[in-house]
Formats: sequence, C-alpha cells, structure tokens
Amino acid sequence: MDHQTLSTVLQVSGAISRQQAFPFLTAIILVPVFAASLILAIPRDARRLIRGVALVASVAVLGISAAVIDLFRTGDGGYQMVSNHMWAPGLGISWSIGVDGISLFLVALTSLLFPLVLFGAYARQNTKSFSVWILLLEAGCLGSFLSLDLLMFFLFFEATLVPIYFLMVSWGHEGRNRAAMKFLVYTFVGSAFLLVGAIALAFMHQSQTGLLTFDIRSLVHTHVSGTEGVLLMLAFTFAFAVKAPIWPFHTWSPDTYAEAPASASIILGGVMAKLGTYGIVRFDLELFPHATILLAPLFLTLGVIGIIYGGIVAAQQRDLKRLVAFSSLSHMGFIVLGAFALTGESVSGAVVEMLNHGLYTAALFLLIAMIYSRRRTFEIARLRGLQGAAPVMAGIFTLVMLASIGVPGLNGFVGEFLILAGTFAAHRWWAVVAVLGVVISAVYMLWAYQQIFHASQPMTDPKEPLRDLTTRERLVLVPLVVLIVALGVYPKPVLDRIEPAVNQLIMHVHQVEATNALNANALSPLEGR
Amino acid sequence: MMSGLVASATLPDSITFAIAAVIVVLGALGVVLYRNPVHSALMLVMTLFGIAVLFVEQDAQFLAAVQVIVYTGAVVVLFLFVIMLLGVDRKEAVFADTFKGQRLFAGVVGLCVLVEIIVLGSRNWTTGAPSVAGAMKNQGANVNVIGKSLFTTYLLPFEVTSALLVVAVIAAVVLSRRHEERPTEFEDEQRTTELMP
Amino acid sequence: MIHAAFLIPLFPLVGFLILAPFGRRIGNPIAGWIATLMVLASFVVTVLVFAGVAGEPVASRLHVENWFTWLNSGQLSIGVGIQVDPLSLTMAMFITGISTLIHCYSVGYMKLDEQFSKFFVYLNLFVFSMLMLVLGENLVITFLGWEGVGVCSYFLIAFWFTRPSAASAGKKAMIYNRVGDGGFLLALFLLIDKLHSLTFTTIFSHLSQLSPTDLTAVSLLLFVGAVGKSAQLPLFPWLADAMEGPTPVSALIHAATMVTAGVYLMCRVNPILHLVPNAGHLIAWIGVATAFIAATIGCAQTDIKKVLAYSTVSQLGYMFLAVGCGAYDAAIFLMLTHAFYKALLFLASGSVIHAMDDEQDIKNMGALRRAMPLTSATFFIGWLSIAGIPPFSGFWAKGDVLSNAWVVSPALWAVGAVTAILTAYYMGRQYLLVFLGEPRWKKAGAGSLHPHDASWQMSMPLVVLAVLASFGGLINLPFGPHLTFLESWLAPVVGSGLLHNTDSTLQLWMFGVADAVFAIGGATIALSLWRNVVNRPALEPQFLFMAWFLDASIDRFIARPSSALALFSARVVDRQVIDGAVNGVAGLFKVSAGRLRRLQTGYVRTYALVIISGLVIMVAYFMIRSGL
Amino acid sequence: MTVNVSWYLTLAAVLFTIGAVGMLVRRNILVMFMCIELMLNAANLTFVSFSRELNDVGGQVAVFFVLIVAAAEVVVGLAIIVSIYRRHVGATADDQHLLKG
Amino acid sequence: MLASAFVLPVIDYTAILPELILLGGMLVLLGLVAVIPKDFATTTYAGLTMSIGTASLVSSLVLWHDVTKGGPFQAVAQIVNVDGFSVFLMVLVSSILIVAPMLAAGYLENEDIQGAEYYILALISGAGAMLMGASNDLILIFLALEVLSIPLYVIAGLNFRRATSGEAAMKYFLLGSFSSAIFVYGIALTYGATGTTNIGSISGFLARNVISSPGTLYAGVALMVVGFAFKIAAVPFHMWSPDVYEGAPEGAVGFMAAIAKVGGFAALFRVFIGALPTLASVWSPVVWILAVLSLVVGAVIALSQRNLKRMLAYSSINHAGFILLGLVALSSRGVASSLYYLFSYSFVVLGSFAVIAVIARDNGGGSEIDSVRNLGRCSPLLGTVFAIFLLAQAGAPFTTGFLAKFYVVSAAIDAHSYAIAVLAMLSAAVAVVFYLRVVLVMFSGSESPEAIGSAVGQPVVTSRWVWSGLSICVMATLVFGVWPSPLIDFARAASLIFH
Repeated sequence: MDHQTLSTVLQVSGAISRQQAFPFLTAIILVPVFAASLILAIPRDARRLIRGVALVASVAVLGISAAVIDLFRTGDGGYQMVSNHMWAPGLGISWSIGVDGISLFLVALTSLLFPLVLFGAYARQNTKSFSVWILLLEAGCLGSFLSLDLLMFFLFFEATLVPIYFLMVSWGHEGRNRAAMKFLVYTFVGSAFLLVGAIALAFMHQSQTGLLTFDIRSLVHTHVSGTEGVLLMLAFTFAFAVKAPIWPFHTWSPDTYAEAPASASIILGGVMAKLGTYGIVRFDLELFPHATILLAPLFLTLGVIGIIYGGIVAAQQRDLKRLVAFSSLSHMGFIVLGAFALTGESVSGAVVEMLNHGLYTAALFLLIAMIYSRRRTFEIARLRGLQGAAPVMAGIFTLVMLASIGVPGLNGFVGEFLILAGTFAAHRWWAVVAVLGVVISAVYMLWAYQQIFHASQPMTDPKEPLRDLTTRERLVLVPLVVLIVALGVYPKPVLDRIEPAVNQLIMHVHQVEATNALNANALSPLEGR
Repeated sequence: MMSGLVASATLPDSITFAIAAVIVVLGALGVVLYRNPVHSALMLVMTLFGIAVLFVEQDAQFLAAVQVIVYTGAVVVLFLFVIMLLGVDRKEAVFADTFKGQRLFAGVVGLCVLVEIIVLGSRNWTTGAPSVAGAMKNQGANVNVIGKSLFTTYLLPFEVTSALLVVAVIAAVVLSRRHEERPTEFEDEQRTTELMP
Repeated sequence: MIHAAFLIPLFPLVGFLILAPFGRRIGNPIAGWIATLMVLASFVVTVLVFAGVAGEPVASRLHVENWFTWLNSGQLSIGVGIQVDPLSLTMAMFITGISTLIHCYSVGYMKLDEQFSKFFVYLNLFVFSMLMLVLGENLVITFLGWEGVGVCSYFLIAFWFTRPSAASAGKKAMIYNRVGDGGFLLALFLLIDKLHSLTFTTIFSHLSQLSPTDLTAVSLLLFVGAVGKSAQLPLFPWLADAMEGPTPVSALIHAATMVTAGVYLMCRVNPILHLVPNAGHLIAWIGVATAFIAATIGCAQTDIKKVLAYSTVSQLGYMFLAVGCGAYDAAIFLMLTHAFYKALLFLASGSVIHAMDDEQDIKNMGALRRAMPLTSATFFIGWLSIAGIPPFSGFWAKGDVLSNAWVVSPALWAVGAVTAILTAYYMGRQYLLVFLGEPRWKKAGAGSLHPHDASWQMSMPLVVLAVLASFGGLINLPFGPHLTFLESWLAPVVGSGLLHNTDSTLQLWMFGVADAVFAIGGATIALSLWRNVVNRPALEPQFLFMAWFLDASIDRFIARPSSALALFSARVVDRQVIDGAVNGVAGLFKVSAGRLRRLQTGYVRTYALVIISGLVIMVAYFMIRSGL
Repeated sequence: MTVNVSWYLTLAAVLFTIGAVGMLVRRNILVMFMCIELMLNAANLTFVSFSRELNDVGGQVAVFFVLIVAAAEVVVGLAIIVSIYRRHVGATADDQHLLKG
Repeated sequence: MLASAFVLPVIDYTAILPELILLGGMLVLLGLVAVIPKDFATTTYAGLTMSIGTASLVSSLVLWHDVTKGGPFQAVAQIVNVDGFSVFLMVLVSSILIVAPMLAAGYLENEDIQGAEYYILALISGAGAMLMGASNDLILIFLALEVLSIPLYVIAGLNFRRATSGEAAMKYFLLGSFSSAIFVYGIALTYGATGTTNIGSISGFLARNVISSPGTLYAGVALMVVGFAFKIAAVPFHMWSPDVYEGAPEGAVGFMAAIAKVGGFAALFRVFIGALPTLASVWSPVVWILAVLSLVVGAVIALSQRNLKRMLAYSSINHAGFILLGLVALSSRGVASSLYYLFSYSFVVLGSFAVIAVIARDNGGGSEIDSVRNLGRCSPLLGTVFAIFLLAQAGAPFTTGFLAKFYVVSAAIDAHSYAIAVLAMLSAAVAVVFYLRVVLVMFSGSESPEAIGSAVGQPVVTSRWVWSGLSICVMATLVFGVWPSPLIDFARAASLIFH
C-alpha cells in the first residue's frame, strides 16, 4: 500500500493506543463528583477555597474533553474510547461509556458551559451547596451524553433533575417553587414512559438472544415488530419531547426558564434541552428505525409547528427569559425537523444546531443576567435604550442575536442551513413552511432588541449609573463569541467529526428499513395463499 | 363424596342440631341487639354453649370441654369483669346512629356475604382429601388423637402459642399499669371528658 | 495580477477589524480616513485586476479562486472563494469607486456625530459584504454577502437609534429583506436537492438536469429574493423609511449599491432566466409596474429624500424591466449610470439638508441656488441625467432599456415611456422647489440660517459624480459594436442571454428622439407647473403621497392580523389550552385527593364496613370465576 | 330428614355474618369485640364440621389453636379497652375519631 | 385400642435458631426487668436488643450458608421451610431488629417510657415475622400472624400520655382481630376444600386433582386475601394504617410499618405462590386490582396530607402497591424484586420515621409539614438525611429506591403486564410531588412564596443512638443503591424456590 494509507493507519493505531492510555471519559464523569464530595468536606465559610475547587474541577473537565476532541479519530463513525464494566449484572446494567461524532461536541459544549457558569453566573449566598449542585449536575449531563447503556443513560438523565431542582428552588426568582415542581413532575412523567419502554426493549432483546442487557450496541440488533416499535418509540420520544421541549409539551419551559436563576437557565437552555434532542437522535433513530420512518411525518409536523408557533408566541412575550424560552422552542423545532428528515445533511445539521444553539442560548442567558444585574428586571417594557449607555453589551448582544436569527457567517446559520437543505430534499413542503421561521425569528428578536437597546436614553438615577460590561463579564462572554463567529466561518472541522457517525446512523436506519421491506415482500405471497 | 359418612345422621341428631342452632343464632342476635353490654355478654355465653353442643354432636368432645372452660369460664367472665370494673354497664342507644346509612349498608353487605358464602359452598362444601393430618375415627379417644397430633405434627405451633401467652401477659401489664398523668398539649379535645373516678 | 483579487474584499474587512475594537480610540476623523483608505485601496486593486482581466482573451476571462471548504456534508460541499469575471469586476469596480467617494463625503458629513467611528465600522463591513456578494463564486457566498449587506443596512438605518422612527425603519428594512431571503434560501435548497452544488460554474454547466418547472421555480424564488432586496412590488415600502439613515448611507446603500444587488443576482443567473422566458415576462412586468407606481408616488412627496427614494425604486424597476427583457447589459448599464446620478443627487441633497440643518421638507426650502451654487449645479446635472436629457448618461442607459423593452412588447415600452415622462417631471419639481423660487426657509423660522456649500470632503465627491453622471453614457454608446464597450465587455457573461436588438439605425434614432422628447416634455411640464408655485394639492393627492396606501394596507392586512394571531396563540392557545390541559390534570389530582380523603372518616366502623365491602366484591368476583 | 355437614356450615356462615354485621352496627367497643368472638366461633364450627366430614384431626387441632389465640386476644383487647376507658369513661368506638383524613 | 406411644419429631434447632434467639432474648430481657430496679437506662435494653438481633442475624447467615450448601429443606415435622426465601426474611428482620432499637432508644428516653417493654414486644413480633416467612402450615401462619400483630397493637398504645396513641391501639386492635377472624375463617374453608392446612400438601392436592366445584376453595382464598391485604395495608383494606401511624409513638412507627409489611408479604408470597400456584389465573386479577388501587389511592391521597406521618403512611400504601407488582409478575424475578423492594423500603421507612420522631420531639409532638420548615438551614445534616430518605422513596437514581422500583417494574414488564408498569411509574411521578414538597419546605423555607417563616428555631440535636441508626439506614440506602449486586443476587437466590 502507498505511503499515505500506511501513514494514516499508523496514525490511527497511534491514536487508538493513546486513547487507551487513560480512561478519559470515566474521568470526565468522575472528576466533578469527586470535586463535589471534596467540597462537602470544606467548611462553608471558606468560600474562596470552595469556589476555587469548583472552578479547577470544571476547568479540568474542560481540559480532558479538549484532549478527547484531540484524540478523537476523525472519519471513524463508531464509538471511541469505549470502556465497559459490569455494574449490576443481575439487572443487565453495565457501566459502558464511549463517545462518537454525535455526542462528542455535546460533551465539549457541556464542559465549556459549566466553567462559564461557575465563573460568570455564580451564586452570591450559600456558595457551598451551589458549587456541589453545579458539579453534580455537570457529572449528570456528561454521564447522559457519554453512556452507551440505556439504563445508565436513564440514571444520569434522571440524576440531573435533583441538582437542577435544588438550584431552582434555592436561587430562583419569585415563582420558582411552582415552576420547579411543574418542570420536575412533567419531566418525571415523561421518563416514566422512557423507563418502561427501555425495560420492555431489553426484555425483547433477551427473549431473542437470551442475553439481558441495556447496552445499545446490542439492543440495536433487536428485531422489533411494527406495532411494538411504534409504541416503544412513542414511549421513548415522549420523555425526550418533554425534555427538549417539542411542541406541545413545552409549557413547563417558559415558567422554568423565567424563574430559574441565571446559572440554571444557562444549563437548562444550553445543555439539558439537548438531552432531549440527543436522546431522539441517539435512541429513537438508532433503536427504532422502522417506527422512526413511519412516524417521521408526525414529528416533522410537530417540529414545524414548534418553529412557527415558538416564533409567533415569542413575539408576544413581555418577559425576556420567556422570549428566549419560546425562541428555543422554535430552534428545537428545527433540530427535530432535521433529526426526522433522516438525510445526512439534515441530521448532521441537527447535531451541529444542538451545539450552536447551546452556545448562543448560553450567551443570551448570560447577557440577560447581566442586564438583570443592572436593571433588576426581565420585563422588556421596562428596559429602554441600553445601547447608549452600554455599547459593548449592545454589540455583543447584537452579534448573539444575529447568530440566533441565523445570519450567515455566524454559527446559527450553519445548522439551520443544513437542516433545511436536507429536509427540503426529503420532505419538501415541511421545509418550505419551516423557512417561514427564518422570517419570524427576525421579527421577534429585532423587536426585543429595539425595545431593550434602542430608543432614547433611560433616566439612570445618579446613584447607580448604568455601566457597560465589566472585564470579568467580557472574559465570560469572549469564549462564546469567539466560538459563535469561528463556527460560523469555518464549521468544517466540527462537521468532519460529526459526519461519519451520522452517515453510519442514516445507513443503519435505511438498511433496517430495507430489510423490513424485504421481509414484508417475502411474507406477502405467503399471506396471499 | 363425603355423603357416606353422614349417612348415619339420625333423628335425634337432627333435633339436637335444630335446638342448638336456634340457641346459637338467638344468642348471636342477642349479642348484637341487646343494648346493655352485660346482656350481650350473657347472650354470648348462650351462643358459646350452643356451639359446644354442636361440637359434641360432631364428636369433638375435647374441644367442647375446652370451649366451655376457656370461653365461658375465662373469656366471658373476663368480659363481665371489665364491664363491671369500668362501670360501663349502661345502655347504649343502639338505634340512634352516629351517622346515617351505616346500619343499612351493614345489613346489605352482611346479607351479601352470607349469600355469597352459602352460594359458593352449597354446591359441594367439602372437596378436600380425607385424613391428611391423621384419621379421627377408630383411633381411640378424641383427646388422645388431638394430643398426639399436637405433639407431633403441630409441635412448633404449640410452642409458639407460649409466645402468644407471654405477649398477652406483657400487654396486660404494660397497658393497664397506672401512670402518673402528665398531660401534654395533645389532649385538649380530651380534657373536657376526663372524669376519673 | 488577477491573483491579487482576494485583496479586493480583504481591505475593507481589515478596515472593519481595525475599527471595530479600536475605532473609538483612534477617533474622529482619523478613523474615517482609515476606512476611506481601505476602500480606496481595494478600488485600486480592482482597477489593476480589471486591467489584468481585460488583457486576456475574451474566452478566458473567468477566474475562480477557492480559498477553503466552508462545509461538506453528504454529497454537498460548499467552498469559500471568489469568481473574477467581467460582471463581478464591473460591480466591484463601481462599488469600490462610489464607496470611496461616499466614505470621503461622510468624513465631512458625520464630523459632528459622536458615533463617528462606529459609522465607518459599519460602512467598511458593508463594503466587504457587498464585495463578497458580487465576487462570490457560489450562491452561498452571495447569500452571505446578501445577508451581510442587509444587516449593515439595518445597522445604518437605525444608526441614530435614539430616534424611535429610525429604529423601527431599520427593523422594517431587515424584516422585509428576510421575506425575500426566504425565497432566496428555498432557491438554494432546490438547487442543492437537484444539483448538489451551488457553484455558479457547476450550476450553469448542469442546467440540462433541471426540469422546466425547477428552472421556473429557481428563477422565481431568486426573483423573490431580488424583490425584497431591490425594493420592487410589493416589498418596496421599506426603502422610503430607510431614508431615516444618514444621507451618505442612503446614497451608498439605498441608491447606488445594495439595492442593485437584486439586479446583479438576476444578471448573474441569466443562463437560468434565459431558459424560462415566461419568468422573464413576469419580471419585466413587475419591474415596469414598480417603475411606474414609484414614479407617480415620487410626484407627490415633499421630503427631499423620499422623492429620491421613490425615484430609486422607479429606476430599479427599469433595471428589472431590462432584466426581464433579457437585456442584462442594459440593466447593468442603467445600474452604473444610476449609481452615478443617484449618488450625486443624494449627496447633493445631503449637503442641502446639512446646510438647512436637518430640514428635509422641500416646501420649506427654495432659492438655494444663490446660497449654494455648487450643490445646485451638481443637483441640476443629476436632474438632467436622471430625466434622460441627452447627452447625459441617463439618456443612453434608459434609451437602451426602452428599446429592448419595445422588442419584447410595445406595451412594456409604453409604460416605460410614461414613467420616463413622470421621472423628468417629479425631478424637475424637486429641483424647482429646492433651488428656485423665493427662500421660504427665511420665514420658516430659524432666522439664523446661512446655507452655504459644504467643506471640500463633501464637495469633491459631488464634482466627481457630476462628471460621471454627465459622461457616463460614453461606456456604452449604441453606435455600432466598436462603441458598445460595456456590452462587449459583459458579453462573455451575459452574452448567452442577450437578445440583440437588430433595429436599424433609423429605429435607433427614432427611439432616441422619442426618449429625448419624453424627457424634455416632462421637464417642461414641471417648469410650467412649479415655477414659483409651492402647493398644488391637485397634483399631490393623498393617494400618491401615501404611496398608494401600500404600506398602510400591508400593515392592515398582514402585520396586524398576524400579531393578533400571535397574541391569540400566546394568551389563549398556550396559556389556556395547552398549559391549561397540563394544569387541569394537576388540579384533577388535587380535587380527587380531597374527595378520597373524606372517606377516611376516623370511625372504626366505617373502616370495617369498607373491609367487608371489599370482601363482598372480591367474593363476587370469585363467584363469577367459579362459574356461578 | 337428615342433618348433613352443609347445615353446620350454613349455620357457621350465618354466625359469621351476624358477627360481622354486629361489628359494623355496634358502637360499644366491648360488644364489637364480642362480635369478633362470634366470628371466631363461626370459624371454629366450620373447622370442626370439616374435620368430622373429612375424618381428619387437623381441623380440631386448628380449633384448639384458635381458642388460644382468642384467649390471648381477649386479654390484650381488654387491656387496651381498660387503658382507653381510664382516659375517657364509657368511650364508644365512635368517640375515638381524632385520627382521620 | 389404646393410642400407640408416639415419638416426638426430631427438632432441628438450627433451622429455627433465629426465632429461638429472639424469643430467648425476649425472656432474658423479661428476667432483667424483674430483677433490675425500675429507673434503669432504657438504652441498655436497646443495646441488649441490638446484640440479640445481631446474634439472630449471624445465625440466619449461618443458615443461609447451610441452604446454599445443602439446598432448601423442611424441619420440625415439615412445618417450617428453610430456604432462601425464609432466610432472606430472617436476615431482613434481624437487621431491622438491630436498627430499630437505636432509633427508638432516644425517643423512648425522651418520652420517658422506661423499661424494656418496647424491646420485648419488638423481639416477639420480630419472631412472628420470621415465622410467617418460614412456616409451611396455614395454622402456623395464623399463629405467627397473631404473634406478629398483638405486640404491634400494644406498641401502638405504648405512649399512654397521648389520647391518639390509645385510639390508634384500639383501632389497630379491633380491625386487626376483625381481619384475622376473617382470615381464620378463610383458612377453615380452605381446609375444608383441600383437606389440609399444610401448604405443601395443599399445592400437591391442587396439582393432583381438579376440583369440579371450587366454591369453598375460592371463598377461602378470598377471605385469606383479605387477611393478608389488611396486614400489608393494600387498598381497600388500608384504612387503619394512616390512623395507626399517626397515633402510634413516632419512635416505633418505623418499626411497626417495616415489620408488618415484611411479615405480611412473606406470608402472602408463601401462601399464594407456595400453596396456590395452580390457581394463579384465578387470584392474580385480584392481586392486580389490589396493586392498582394501592398505587393510585396511596399516591393521590398522600397529595392532600399536611401531617408527615399520615403522608408517609399513604406513601407506604403506594409502596405496597409496588411490592405487589412482584406478585403480579408471578415469576422468580418478581419475587426477587419484591424482596429487594421490601429490603429497601424497610430501611427507608425506619429512617424517615426516626427523623420525624426527632423533629416531633423538638416541637412538642407536632409532625405537621410545617414543623420541618428550614430544617435544612438549622441542621443541614438532619435535613440532608431526611431528604435522602424522601428522595429514595421518590425513586431518585443511585438510591435503593430507584433500583427497587426499576426491579419490580421490570418484573411486571417481563410478565407483559405493561399497563400496570406504566401506571406504577406514573403513580411514582405523582408521589414525587409530595415528597419534594417536604424537601422544599425544609430547604427553601417555604412551600408557597408568601408563607416565609421559621418553625425549627435552634439546630436539632439528637442522641448518638439515633445518629448511628440513621447512618446505618442511609448507608443501606445509598450503598445498595450504587452497588446493588450483592443484595440483588441474594434476593434472586431467595426466590429460586418458586421455579
């Protein structure tokens, strides 16, 4: 063979060996947990120490995930850096984690946002428990993205609820308790179905192979009949639809986003929403290809409704955070659209959009928090003319806003473009309607921007003049802004890593469908007789 | 399949059964209907006697004896003793009910129970296998048979009853021990009605 | 030399990247001069590249430079790069050129503004985007620039954001543009679906794979985008409001360059249009209709800039008329000349406004000729030029368009001719009201007003543009192929689509005379009607003043209903129906909890009763099972 | 006419029902308790009848145990009743409903 | 003819050693009470009880070893089963008897309920619970049931200072003996229908011959179901439990709840799967209904409770529903899951009520939900512990609570009863509301934003005993939640008999 292939082979093998060198992924999950338990040991008065530990831990996680991205073998669609350990053999649960193109950047996103939260959206009082909850939440989110075992995923998926709940009720705004309860119960109802579905699937697999396991790599091969598949798929998707949220299961999100503290809203909008969409891509598509194709029109429609509905309702919100909540309902609609359009472009678009949405939503929530710290309100009507006093803030807000509108050259465009292009190819008319969302997003975002930043100077009381972004605030925003621009200008590296996994997934889906069709054809004459 | 065994049932048996049955039922009704607990207790005695008779009628002499001794001799006496001790031998307004519907419901439900059990059983009460734990007939005195089976098959239960009796003793001690009253705020509702003799 | 092409967009970008962070510190006026220099530099480079390309044989004047792959997914692979060919170069050259002038003008115009540096940040960003738009080697880059210029125009219209009207105008412009962009995007998706590529060269070489329907769809969808960007029917109301921006912006973005992007796009995809003549007719008709309507509206406006705005719309209509008729070179020709005289008119009116300190109502002006001779003179040239008085540039360009229209259908030509008369008329009206008559501004308050010509930064561009406006026609004289420089220069690009009006010299002269007559006729009507007369309500009906109530009806029939719908979904559907269902379930549980709770009466006998009842039911079940 | 086991069992059922109904209708704790004794006796009668019918000793032994249990229950029950009456003389079952909901 | 001289059956003492230890220990305590002066530290008795419990734990583990070696066997004239199932229950009961005294000691001291009575009674009813799991004869089950319950009646009435305590005892006693009367009548009918009370013989009899008219048998089964359902507080036979839990002395409620459930379920499984497997098709719908009702009613009524003890009572009705899922599944997996659930439930409920006891003591016996307001602030540790128990009951991941729910639900799904599985999980979702409401009150200080105020003033201090007890419960809840394999394997081994 020629030199190039030889070199690539060597390089790949080298990468593998380096990947095996150290259990990166396990470390990613466990570092925050250890840090949390360490903090528990620290007296609550040592705020600086506590905060230091938390920051160091989260930055360490960021470092590890950077290493993971570096070691990640581009062009390999399968799971990498996999590590398997039996956890509860009696129940068929195993600690098996790994990363592939679909989860890679979600992990990266998570490990990027948490340090920012700890740095930028820190709780003033009760520092200790705040740090502990944040770190546990980080572990939970990372765990759910990394686990290859359906039940591990569920465990982490559920485990994230406890910290977020405490974050909300301890540091949230007025209506926090009701909102938190609503969020929690709603999600819990969803996951009730998910759990039942998961177990049912595992037993189907057991009855076919005699092996009880929740490892999706094995479950993929389960043969699921049409009706079963549809039911299971609906059970799964309900949980994810609530989490994402997908219309019409979204009504918890405005309340929750509005009442949650900045930290929680950033994580909710930036990371936890992706748990839902990630679940759809990872589990629905992979485990129930037939049902997915069967039900695609339904979910495409829901996605499109979400896009339009989220947009027009957002245009009527009076509360800035609610507006963002509905805008992300709209963006989740795009992701769903891409996921169920089942073309290479659309699905990779969906995955990219998850990353991008995480970035600009986090930035938006950070900015909103900064506005709040100055004006003590989220009410759009009571915010006027900030641009005059805080041009830098206005500038960054504009940039982030444009990203979320989907202006080319910024990251928001890449995802939407791919999703719509892919969807157009497969399901033309849904895409045509969805394009309306492009217009609507401009409407509500520009409206909000005009209300908040434009118009004449507000009367600032001389005691507390409105100040522009502080250095710390700028430092928090810089990484996000840089990424927003960079991923808009040059998304190729990201896509190259996502692409193979997605293609493999799509191929799997269509293969299974094809075999089903084949069986059906094979059977039909028999039925005829 | 068991009918062969009862073929020997004769007229006197029937008469005895009839009388005893009447006694039992009347006694039971008395227990329920008499407004004065003392009378109820006496009616209970009547029922128990009737049952003892029926035991004898069914060749359970030992049990009949125990029935009379334990129930009439111990249980009912205990009842009467408590009634007298606590001086609650006054009439209860049986027909004034705390809340309406209860008695009607009770009647209906009771009837249902009776009907259901009888309907279920009547087709063929006894479907079991004979003499599993040991035959009765022609095994000598009733007492011997029971005693033997008590100390072989049912040895452990027999021992366990001892625990039961210990519990009874302790319970009596614990509950009826007099305590120096140290009322807590949790008796507000009660205070008014507290009239210790 | 051609390989230096990448420098063309680079310079403005550099300018932007320097000024965005440091502009405030660099300050006024240095920041302005830096920006101007950057644009000037890219103009120079353009000229050099132009020379380079011109030096090559006609066949090989197309150069595509790929910089890097933007993304590749599935079969789709999109690169970032530029395409240097006669068309893009022509565009680039006049964009950079005009921009240079207007930058220079702005240094003077924005002197006193506290956001001075930010203005130039936006301008440079705009120039960069515009250049990417015209130079892009595939439709995504074009779209990138397309959106970029849209965003910049949003920034610049809303530049004086403390004015609510300005802020709203910016928002309005952006949203109207987004509507067009929707069409643009769909066109892209359709092409991706069919050809898996958006590179112009690839598309044009694979057109055979597209069914007629697809071709029609693509061209119409792209036209929708063009309609939004170039303010054609029915999406032109935003352009009038866009006049809220500083005047240089109006000159550069809303007259010379950005609004012509639509025309450029149409010319760029002429191979597609060439295959679908019906689409061409639609475009032509929409164009001419826009031209006429806008012209009528222009007759009734009183705001000096609004008049120019509507005249811009009208001229753009002419360009689309040309495009629809397949006369792409005519469209480009008109675009260039229009850029000259419209920029000139805007800048002139800008210095008028400056002089009148921000008075814009032409009814309050008059007799400024004496006060500001240079401005007056240049404005006069602009008027003659746009009116199509020979031998000014407008005459040649408009003549070219109209003659092509005649070839397609005399009806188009007729409407165009009427519009030509109107154009001459309303521009004359404006000139008369502003520069002649008696000085109404004297009594219109503001006694301490001493209008005078502006500083050299502002006057120099006026002069340059006046010259261009006068002699711009030279680049494409219809006297024989050896004089039609532009046509032959563009031939490699648009030649395929070009229908050669094979009219004889006689016809040519007849057309020329006709145009001249229309122009002079319009002008004389204006002279006769508006000399020393300020108000003629009969000629300024509300219907025209309100722009055929188009804006109002869009607001009435689209904006308000949709916001009502939004309100309904927010208040009723979301809160009451969807969320109501969720809360309803919760409430149901609460209620039933209370009910069930009451069963727990605390009476032993109740409990016993429940036990027995349970027993009864269970035994009943067993009865059924035992077959009784 | 002949007496067969079903008569005894029917009688037992009647006795059981009377006991149960008594439990439901009476308010005096002691009497309610007596009704429970009635029910136990019904059980006993059933046991004995069956044991005769089946010619099996198990039933009679069972009765023996039931008797013991009954005795033990009586002791405990009366102790509880005493402790209640000490607090509230002549309390009926219905008076005791602090705990509800 | 004279009765032939009979020989006593061989008594394998090791087979019943745990029970014997408990009863013997009970007698020792009794003796001590007799000889030792009255004002003797109740904690000493607690210590003794713990050691007795430990001893029985050891002996049951030895027994476990024997069983795994020699396989299951029957002892003392075939009247007790010694198999994984019974041994698992022995272990469970012994461990309950180790923890319960610690948790009670502090409380009893505080209420100055002196003497050893509580411990004696606890030991006896523990023995009863063990026998219920082990016995192979309905008669013995009936006796064991009484041995289990009668001490509980007394314990309920132990706090003589409180009217509610007496009322609780009265209700528990009346209804308890009422239900056991029904139960014994059921046994009688079953006896008539099958000719025996021996579980093995019954199943054998039913396996061998088909009963043409099964009326008597069905009636018997129905009546027995009532008896068991009452003990495990399954709807609609649950109504005693909230009142009793509320009235009974806090320190003891945990023990009562745990031991009654353990005993009740042990016997239920023993009888229905051991004796009546052939009738499964007949009685499983009944169990299904009971499970559904318990799941729904328990969860829903708990929503409206303001009193912590009542709330937990209803929640444990909900738990009963979950445990019944194992029986619905009718598989060895089902039994194993129920056993696992019982185990996790016992420790969680012990812990929860112990915490409530502490709180109630600190504000004069009140256990309204407001009494824990700001507990998280005033004594974070106690608050956290309570939160752990509540979250475990809610089924939070990485606690035994989650795995238990997961296990039973998976058993149900394995048996293709999806409906009830979904229903169970939904009821868990409803349950989350009231568990978290308490957590909310503890940590955010208020359930509703307007009502801000602190009920628990000073940090709560509790005795070493209670702390150690609580720590054991927390350990059991978390350790087996994160590392469940040993317990799960034990439970699976315990259910092998039902293959």
